[in-house]
Amino acid sequence: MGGVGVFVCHCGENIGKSVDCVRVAEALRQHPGVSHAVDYKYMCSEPGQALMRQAIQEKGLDAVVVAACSPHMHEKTFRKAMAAAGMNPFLCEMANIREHCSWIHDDREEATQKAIALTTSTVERVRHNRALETIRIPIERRALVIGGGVAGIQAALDIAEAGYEVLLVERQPSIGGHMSALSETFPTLDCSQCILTPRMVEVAQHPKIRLLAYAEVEELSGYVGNFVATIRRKARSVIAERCNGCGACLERCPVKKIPNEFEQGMGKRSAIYVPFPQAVPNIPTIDREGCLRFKARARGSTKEPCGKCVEACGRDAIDFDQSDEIITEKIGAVVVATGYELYRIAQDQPPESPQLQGYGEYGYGEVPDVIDGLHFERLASASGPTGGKILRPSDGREPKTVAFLQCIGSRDPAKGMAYCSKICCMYVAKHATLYAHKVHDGQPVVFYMDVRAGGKGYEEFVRRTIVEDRAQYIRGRVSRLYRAGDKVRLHAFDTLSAEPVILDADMVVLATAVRPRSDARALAQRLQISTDENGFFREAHPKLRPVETNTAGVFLAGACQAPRDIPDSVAMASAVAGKVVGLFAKEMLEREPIVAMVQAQLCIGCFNCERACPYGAIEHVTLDDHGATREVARVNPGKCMGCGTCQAICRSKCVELEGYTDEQIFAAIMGL
Amino acid sequence: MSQESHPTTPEGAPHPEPFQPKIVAFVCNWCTYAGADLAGTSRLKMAANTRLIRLPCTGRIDPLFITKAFEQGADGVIVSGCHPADCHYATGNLHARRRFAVYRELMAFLGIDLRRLVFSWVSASEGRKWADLVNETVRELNALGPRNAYPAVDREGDQ
Amino acid sequence: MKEIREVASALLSGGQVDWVLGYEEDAKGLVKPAFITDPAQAARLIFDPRCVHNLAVYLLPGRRHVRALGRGALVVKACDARAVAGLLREHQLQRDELVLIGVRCGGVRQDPGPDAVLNEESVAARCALCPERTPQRVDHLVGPELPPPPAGNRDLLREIAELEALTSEARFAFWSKHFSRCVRCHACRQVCPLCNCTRCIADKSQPQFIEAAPHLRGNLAWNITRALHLAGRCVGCGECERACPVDIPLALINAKLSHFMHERYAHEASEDPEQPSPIGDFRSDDDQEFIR
Amino acid sequence: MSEHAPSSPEKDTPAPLWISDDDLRGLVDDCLRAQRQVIAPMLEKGAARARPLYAPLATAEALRLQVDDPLPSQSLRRHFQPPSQALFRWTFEKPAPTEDQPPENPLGKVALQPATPAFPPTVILGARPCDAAALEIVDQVMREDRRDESWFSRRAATVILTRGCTWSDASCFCTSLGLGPDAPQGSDLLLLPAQGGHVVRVLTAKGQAFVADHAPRFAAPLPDHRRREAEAALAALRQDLENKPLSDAVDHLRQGLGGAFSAAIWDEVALRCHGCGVCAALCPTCYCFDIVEEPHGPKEGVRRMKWDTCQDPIFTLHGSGHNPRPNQSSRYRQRVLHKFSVYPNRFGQVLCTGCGRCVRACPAGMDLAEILLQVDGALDHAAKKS
Amino acid sequence: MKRVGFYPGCTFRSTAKEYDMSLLPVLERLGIEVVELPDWSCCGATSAHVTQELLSVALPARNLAIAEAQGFDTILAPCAACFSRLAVAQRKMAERPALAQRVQEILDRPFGNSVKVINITDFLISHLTEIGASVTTPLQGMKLACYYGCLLVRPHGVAHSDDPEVPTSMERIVAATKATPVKWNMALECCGGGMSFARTGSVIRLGRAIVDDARAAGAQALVVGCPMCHNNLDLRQKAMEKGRETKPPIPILFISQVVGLAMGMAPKSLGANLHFVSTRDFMETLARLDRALPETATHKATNKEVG
Repeated sequence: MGGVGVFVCHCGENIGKSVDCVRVAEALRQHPGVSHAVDYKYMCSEPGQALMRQAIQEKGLDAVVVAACSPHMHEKTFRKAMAAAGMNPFLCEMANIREHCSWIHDDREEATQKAIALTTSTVERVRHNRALETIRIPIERRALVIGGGVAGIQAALDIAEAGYEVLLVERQPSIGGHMSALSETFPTLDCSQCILTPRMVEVAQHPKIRLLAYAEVEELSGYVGNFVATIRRKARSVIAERCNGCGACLERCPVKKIPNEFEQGMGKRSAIYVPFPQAVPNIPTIDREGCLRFKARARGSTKEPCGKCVEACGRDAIDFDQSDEIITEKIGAVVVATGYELYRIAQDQPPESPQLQGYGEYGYGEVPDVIDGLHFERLASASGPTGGKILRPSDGREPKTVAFLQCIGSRDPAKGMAYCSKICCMYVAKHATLYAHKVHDGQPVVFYMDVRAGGKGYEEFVRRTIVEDRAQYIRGRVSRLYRAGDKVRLHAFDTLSAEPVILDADMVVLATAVRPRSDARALAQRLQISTDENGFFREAHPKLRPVETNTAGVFLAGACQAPRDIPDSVAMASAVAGKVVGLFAKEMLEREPIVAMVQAQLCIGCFNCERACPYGAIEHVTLDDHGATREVARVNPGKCMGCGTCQAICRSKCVELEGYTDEQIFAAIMGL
Repeated sequence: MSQESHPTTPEGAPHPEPFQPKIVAFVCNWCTYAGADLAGTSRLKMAANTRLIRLPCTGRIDPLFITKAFEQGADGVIVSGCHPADCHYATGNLHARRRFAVYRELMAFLGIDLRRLVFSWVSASEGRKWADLVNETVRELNALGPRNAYPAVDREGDQ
Repeated sequence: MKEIREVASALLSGGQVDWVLGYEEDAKGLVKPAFITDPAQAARLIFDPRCVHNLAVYLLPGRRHVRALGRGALVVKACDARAVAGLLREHQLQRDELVLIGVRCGGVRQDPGPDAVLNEESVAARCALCPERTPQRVDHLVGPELPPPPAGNRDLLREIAELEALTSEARFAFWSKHFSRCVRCHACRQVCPLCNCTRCIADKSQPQFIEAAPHLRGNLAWNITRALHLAGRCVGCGECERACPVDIPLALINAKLSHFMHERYAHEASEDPEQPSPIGDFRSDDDQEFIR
Repeated sequence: MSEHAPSSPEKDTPAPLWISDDDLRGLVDDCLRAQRQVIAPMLEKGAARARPLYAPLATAEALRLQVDDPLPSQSLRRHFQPPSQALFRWTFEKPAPTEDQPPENPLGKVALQPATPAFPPTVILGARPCDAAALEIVDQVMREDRRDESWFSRRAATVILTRGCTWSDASCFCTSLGLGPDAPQGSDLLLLPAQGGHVVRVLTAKGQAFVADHAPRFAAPLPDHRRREAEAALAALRQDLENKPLSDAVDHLRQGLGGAFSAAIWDEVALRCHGCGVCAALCPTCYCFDIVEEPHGPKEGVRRMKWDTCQDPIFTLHGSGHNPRPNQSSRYRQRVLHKFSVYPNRFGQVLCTGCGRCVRACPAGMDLAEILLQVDGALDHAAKKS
Repeated sequence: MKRVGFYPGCTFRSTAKEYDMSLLPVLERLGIEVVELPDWSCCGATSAHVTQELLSVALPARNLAIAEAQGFDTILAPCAACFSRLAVAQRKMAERPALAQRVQEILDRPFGNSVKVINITDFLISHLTEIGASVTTPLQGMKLACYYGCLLVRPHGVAHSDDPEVPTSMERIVAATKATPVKWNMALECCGGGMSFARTGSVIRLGRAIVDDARAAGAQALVVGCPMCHNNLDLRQKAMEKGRETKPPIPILFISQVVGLAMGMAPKSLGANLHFVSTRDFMETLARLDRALPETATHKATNKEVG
């Protein structure tokens, strides 16, 4: 008998509390074209969907409207149910009477009237929906992984293991990310280098992985399955093929005093350098600001000074005239694993995040012997500048009392970061333990608010730090610290014994907040993904699609999406690999048929649509019109992402975006 | 900020029945619709006069939709989408910006009161801004009164 | 005048074109478009202030009976040449299949007759806004250098300013009065060289974008759409206002929008077909004052 | 009220009367006070061009009595067949389905409410003879098979006081259609303009009744020399409007449909025509209309009648996309032959009153008089041959 | 002459007499005419806001209303405590209409809460150039420790525009007098405030930490902007030495006294002789300084100074 079926959901109490669902169903039953209108407690539940299937079969409905939550939540669920009932899924639309109605209005009468209007509008819209078939387009089975930290490495290996090509792009001269700079890792205290280096070597040697270190992604165009990535491989001034990593050039380089970024500036390195011994690829890079010859060239002088490294190199691998190389690759899926940065307590914060404040209370970072977590990691690391001994940066003496301060920036809206950085409680406990092991008469003192040790084996680890390693945990924040003589005096308050605390410590380690990379927003715009209010990349849905983004084919792994420790980052990387492999496993990619279509007869060939299309999806084809041939527009369904700008620009409206045709929108307006 | 009682029109003559401005909002799916969802999940209370119509992008919003909304008796129209550089389709909102600037200029020249036509950028994380925008627009339209300047002319008779 | 005839007959007898479209005067002194196919007929061609028609409209693809005549030559004033550029910009014809005979212009009358006198009473209001009176990109340039036209007593920009000084209710009343008279004969569309749609959306009924019946609501939607479709493209030739049977002052709307396009996006309707029309284009620093 | 009887000069016409200009303005006041709408030529402020328009008068002062007033730019058609006219409003109704009895048709039933147009009793004062005559010509087709109630109820409610024509220009050719500056067809009263007033000829019973209603206004004696003066002026104007070749061309076309249809002349004539339909919009005798559905929401809408023109390409566009009149030459031929050949053969009168509006207003300069001569010339050989 | 409303507060002509004796001539030299609020009353200080909030707001509100009636848009409250009371009351009334309404009823005089209150550091900073210009006897090289206490920097947002954690406004004023502000750690530590009599032991302990740190930093004097801080550090300094071998005393100067000295005013006229901790040694070093400098200053001042 046909007609539209309307299903009004109570969503438990969420809708039912302020919208009279029975009355909404009744009103819609009166609406012309509606042959079936019922309300049910949980439409998205199995019985709810069964209700829908049964009504479709029994009454032979033409189309269905589900008045419930936001389409962003369950549009896919109900369209799958429609398909299961043998109907074209695109004949189902949702009316959002929860987020846009029941949750934001108290007055029951107003909310019910609005729910009726929204549902009527959607019914009128669905009557003009057309049955659409999903689009199938070929997939380029190659993944681009941006960021060579532990997450990027894990994702690259998992995808490569599944037999697909991976292009791993890392901005630094070597992969490894922050993990390669750590000493031991919680909760097992195994040496970070020992568990990471094999994985780094595996990446370098994996036949399916092409490693592009010291390179950046400049541009990404196209769409899922058919991206084109433009990568700038920065010039190392060393020819990779010839260099065997012998390191002779490093010794002979006369410039020795450049602060090594990898060592947080505590160690020194030469102008031609390898960041750390286990670097992969183990190929040196010439730092153009530090190298005497490059500095001379920069001053415009034609004398070519120094050149010691050239002499030292037995394989003639140094090339001062090497220039950046632009590589373009076809890509099917993109994994963003760009990691995190630590918040700095300095007075001027990075321009990209003006909302952040520094820590005047701690002297804005000018007080000597006050360092952050990564500094301590380098002190504790055997390959670090102090060979693993804990020595104060100011005078190199071994500190007898070290204060560890938790939540510096994190959980502090006044400083612009309301979120918890999740990993600091554990690495502070680890730091306290390492310090206790390395300085037998050292006294670690930890100032904390709450210890958050929820992972597997985490709580036991912290308990051991307190019980066996003499760590004194004081629950209270440090209100001020300043240089007093050769000590750092801390003013705090112990909230458990309700007494002020004044402690003179030899060294202070701040557990500063985990921040997104300062240029994350620029990368987001290049990849057409968005960032959340704190600057981390925004996932498609926090609970249902945590590793995907709103741009199909672009996935997120590791701390670039939110503060995350190594176990979670690796797990997330494997999850992303699962998604990418799942995408590549399909022989054709299925895409929502929300694409534009041109009615060739009516097109006058002005090609204004071609100028408007951000995806270059408009093609020129010739049309035989009463004997005379002329050029008209055609939309390439693979390239069209369904933005609809062409239809709004077209004066004679002869290009129609399926799913958002003018008929549908006008009907929706009329139905309001 | 629940919606206060309906003020009388500036001339002081109370409306026959309490005047409820009808507002049609054309919003883009990726930013403002998600922002309105966020306002929902955060239970931000707002006036119930606004009905949203979801479109893929502000680039898709055709001035004819706005004209048709006014024809169907809308007292006010809100058009909102992603901030520049945030558009999911890169340039949709930039095209829309220029198109609406011209449309606004024309409508003003023809005598439509521009306070009835509100344009805005609301991102997916600005639930609060959406709630404020809706409440602010309802307050303005309450003061302006029903849309009688655009006559529902001859619904029955001719001329 | 004489040069046009010479060029026309040369083109026709030389076989470069099959027809020449220019202006001729009829028995009553009214000037009208004239299709000349035989060189001997070239003597009918004239050019004086009564040649107000924008002949570019005959190049529209929809005019199949004109296209059926083969290759043609067109006598064009500067405003007509800008209209031809509008068509080239949207690929409606190829420049090489057309010969343009440009005529230096000294301003034209509002109406094509009955006499050729050009004074502040008879001069067309649009000529005051003309950016360039000599056609630039034409194959032949004829006619003497003429002084600029007298300032007409109807000043479009002043009328626009007066309208903008009114309250929005008063402006709406002004336009409602005029639009209520519109009978939707669509003459403004048929005479416009840039209204080049195969099927105009005013004729589309599924969905009925624009209500077809000529009552105020439908007429308002029609005039809004027509104005928007010409924003940044209109060359200001004034044919729509001249054709309107019920004398709606359409030139005010066109002049207002081209003034806005010039003001806001520094756009000037020009003879260069490469210069993109502003709608469908954008700059990152476009003004967005009006967006909250 | 018997429907409007065509006026015929043979009946014993009552004696002519006289009305002074002041009495005429007084007459306007009387009508306005009697709630009778008075339509007369008026100037629309702010229009693109200062051309008079038949429009309702608000006060007597607005009455224009100038002698050299040009012909109003639009005809009287708008007041008898409005450009847009609602026929009925439709609404969907769906009875609430009781549980046991499911609704048979999900769309529900459609209910119609016919529109109830209201037209006040009207006096048209100062109509031109060519406009008044046109109404009478169009009456014939409005009576044919489906009687147009809206048209005739408006005609019945209107009294037409035509004013002898004192202005003409090169485009006028009413004399070739059997009319003239003092043609009586279609009028109830004919006012011949004279010094200080008008000679009034009563032509129909309705005219007679109108004079009776306002007897004092017409009581003044008719100064004989004024009457001779008026008639002489009109006769002189009729004389210099004579256009014998055009009158012959009209007669030829009336009989010789023959070769006109397939003559090649149309392609050449219609080259410059834009197909804009301005001629039809202004023509007093064009009456074509279109029906459109206008939805106002999912449950309601209005069906309307609107003006249409054979010059618009989609006038004859078939659903299949085929168009029997695909180009402008066929459409222009249709306009001329329907007026000068098809209509006269069916209703005995040429569907044109020679007012010249189409010639004056055509943006492309199509001159109907010239074209008729051109076609007649081309046909002459054809007619003689067949 | 710029006119500024002036709220002296109770200590101005009693325990902090030298603040009055130094501030008024300095303001006069800067071309500022101060107009004392007629019939001003107590600002409530610490006792009011300990007992009842309404009292702690109504008392300062009365003074604000008087200032408003006089037509002042800003008033200067040199004592940090008075400033804090007035500023906090104004902020509370601005943010809580109900409270403002209640206070309005109590005052029963017109009150629009429109007057802006400014403290001594913000005020002097806004005239920094004039101070620099009017320095005739620069305190060349004298090492001074700037002590803010609490009420000049807190509560955040209400106090003044300087960085609440690392304030620099006093240092900039002192530098303008060519003295050298020392780097020390106790600029914001508590001096014991109103507990001077109730918990004298604590006041002495806290004061000792402050003075010792200043001394360790090499300060020859400690600069304050609040009579209460001056009281706790000056009056109690002798008691701080009890039970340990006495350390050289450090005089406690008001910021206005420092500026006055730099303007060449005689120490006695600035009330330098009324301190508990003698300022004689400081003034002698300063004087010696002066004798050495002026001759050299006059001859070579133009090029060396300016260079």
